[in-house]
Amino acid sequence: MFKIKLQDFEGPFDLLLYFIKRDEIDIYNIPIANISHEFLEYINLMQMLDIEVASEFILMAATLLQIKAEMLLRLHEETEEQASIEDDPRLPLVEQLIEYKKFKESSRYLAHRAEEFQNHLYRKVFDAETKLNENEVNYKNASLFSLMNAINSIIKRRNNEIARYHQVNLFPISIDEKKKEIINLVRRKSRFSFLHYIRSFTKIEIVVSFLAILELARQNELKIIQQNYLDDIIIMSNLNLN
Amino acid sequence: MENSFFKLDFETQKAIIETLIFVSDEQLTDDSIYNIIINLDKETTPLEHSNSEDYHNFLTLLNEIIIKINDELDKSNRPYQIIRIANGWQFATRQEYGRIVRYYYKSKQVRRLSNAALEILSIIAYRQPITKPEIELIRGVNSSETVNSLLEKNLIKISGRKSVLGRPLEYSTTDEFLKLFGLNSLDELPEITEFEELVRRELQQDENDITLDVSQDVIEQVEAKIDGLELN
Amino acid sequence: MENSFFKLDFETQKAIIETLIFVSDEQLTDDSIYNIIINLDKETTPLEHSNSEDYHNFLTLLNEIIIKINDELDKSNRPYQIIRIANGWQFATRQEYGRIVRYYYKSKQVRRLSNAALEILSIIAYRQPITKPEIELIRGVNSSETVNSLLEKNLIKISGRKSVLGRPLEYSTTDEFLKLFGLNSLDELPEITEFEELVRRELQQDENDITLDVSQDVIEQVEAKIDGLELN
Repeated sequence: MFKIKLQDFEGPFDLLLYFIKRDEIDIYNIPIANISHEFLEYINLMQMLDIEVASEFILMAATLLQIKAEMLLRLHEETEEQASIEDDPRLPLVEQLIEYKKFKESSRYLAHRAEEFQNHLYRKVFDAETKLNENEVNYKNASLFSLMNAINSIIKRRNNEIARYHQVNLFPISIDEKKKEIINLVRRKSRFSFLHYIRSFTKIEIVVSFLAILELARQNELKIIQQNYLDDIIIMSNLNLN
Repeated sequence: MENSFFKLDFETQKAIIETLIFVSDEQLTDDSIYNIIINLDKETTPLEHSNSEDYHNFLTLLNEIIIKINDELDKSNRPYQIIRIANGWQFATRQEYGRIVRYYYKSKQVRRLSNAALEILSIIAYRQPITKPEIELIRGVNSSETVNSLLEKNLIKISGRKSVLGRPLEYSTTDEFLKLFGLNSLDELPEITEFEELVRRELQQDENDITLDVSQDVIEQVEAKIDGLELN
Repeated sequence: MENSFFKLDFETQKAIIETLIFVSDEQLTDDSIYNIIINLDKETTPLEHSNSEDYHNFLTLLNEIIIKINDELDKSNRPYQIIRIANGWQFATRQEYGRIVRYYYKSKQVRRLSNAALEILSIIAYRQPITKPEIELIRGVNSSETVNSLLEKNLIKISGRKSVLGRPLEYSTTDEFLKLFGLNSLDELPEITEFEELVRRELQQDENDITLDVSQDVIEQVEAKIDGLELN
């Protein structure tokens, strides 16, 4: 089987937050029917593309359906009454989403800090060794673990180089490379048509491009617009959102 | 002040401090600098000094010295200076030269953390010590691989075990973490409630009007969907 | 001199060189500095440069820059300078502060082996006796400086010559190495099959063909899958 596992393709909370943000939904008033419908469609799409669907997504789908069922029951029971917030079956999920989003925001802050601070480089090698008797020296990182780590990093580095070589033969381009290409394209053109973009691509390249765009959209790197089901997809710059 | 360090002239004191910080490949805390300096004369390691008058005077002097060093480094256009990081002092390049050099070292890419890694780091930063199941509860997704890779990168560490069933490992952030994000201590992180407000503002359109959104034809659709689902 | 480094003003050139030496985790040779700077503009690694006019001019400039840096460090009374060691450049303390440094190292035992040193040690540990070209084949990078510094540190030794063309020196680990890593004998090193695989791949020069690990029928499966996709 040909299974794709998307790296850092985050969990179901991300997907829900994406829907909420895209449709400018009030988080305390999620249209659960629409959202769960879309969520299921998304899982179908993942299955269609043979992306490994993590069990968390299935669990979330079940949760959404359960909430929906509870809301249906409530609808029958209290048709006339105004629903109170406290026993809204959506509330626990909403709280989880907010809790998660909070850390997502703080992680963006961290990323920003790292970005700002990355140009402070530390001093590495310093010659004091020649002035010392080597036999007195104890290197604090001289452990089997650090030897193993060193070997590991050689293996990783070399495998990466070899992996790149392999890919040239089978896949002309990786998702990561595609992402870079698309980002550049969006920066240059600010919007472009998916169908136009893929017109001369091989099948595998189309799939890779599609996955790359999906991933970028989920990471808020760009915006995708589709007027109607099966229409062309327009890829747009996301700059105005930040 | 019995210690002879205090009897030295300022220039020599400065050179000693600068040497110590320059030689060290990690940040040096006030404590460790104090210990080294005290030990220069005595062979024993002093403990319980942190409240002593000597220690207090030393801190004042140390700050004075580092300000002076940085001032001199600045005036002589050195591309590095001493910064306060992870509760200690360390030489680091100035931003502008770091940028240039990173550009030159194309092969040595700065590690970029994945979104997942950043999320987990921020959860651990605010909630430490925290177990993996607790992290996964917040993220809603399995996080083992990323936690392991953060351990490997030395950005988090195992800091204990939680006294609940199964005694799961607890994780905390490291000094490496502080250094990566240019923090002197965890206190420098913004309050998590600030982000909460941000999120609420962003995701809440109208807090007063809460209605159920399920109409009759949706009900039918849903039921059809649930039927379909059971078939799978 | 097409390279843009040469078009920069002297102050900036100086700051770049000083920063490069400051952040490098090995002593920097003239060659490696040249390569880093040339790579800024060109994507390819220049080889066979040592006789070029550019390189010659670069060496003159580099020496001028380092003399200037040391002069400035001297004038502003910094306790360190750039020295020439093992055919490369690196920072070192002035002699008169050596006592402080020695004390610092003794008390803190903070010295670390560089990543390059650890990598080479691990390769030699597992594959001894091994020649430098073989080490470089496995690491994929030049390793001369670090091999020399490991020899100086007495962690490896020359154990013979390989009976191939050029009769290159062979290196092995020393008793110091075992002691440092807490091993009684080399047999105590953990087995690493993945490493064996890598070494086999790199050192068997006859096997020039790298076979694809994706077979024809997998490719067909993928294509069938994609055909199916278009139907939907």
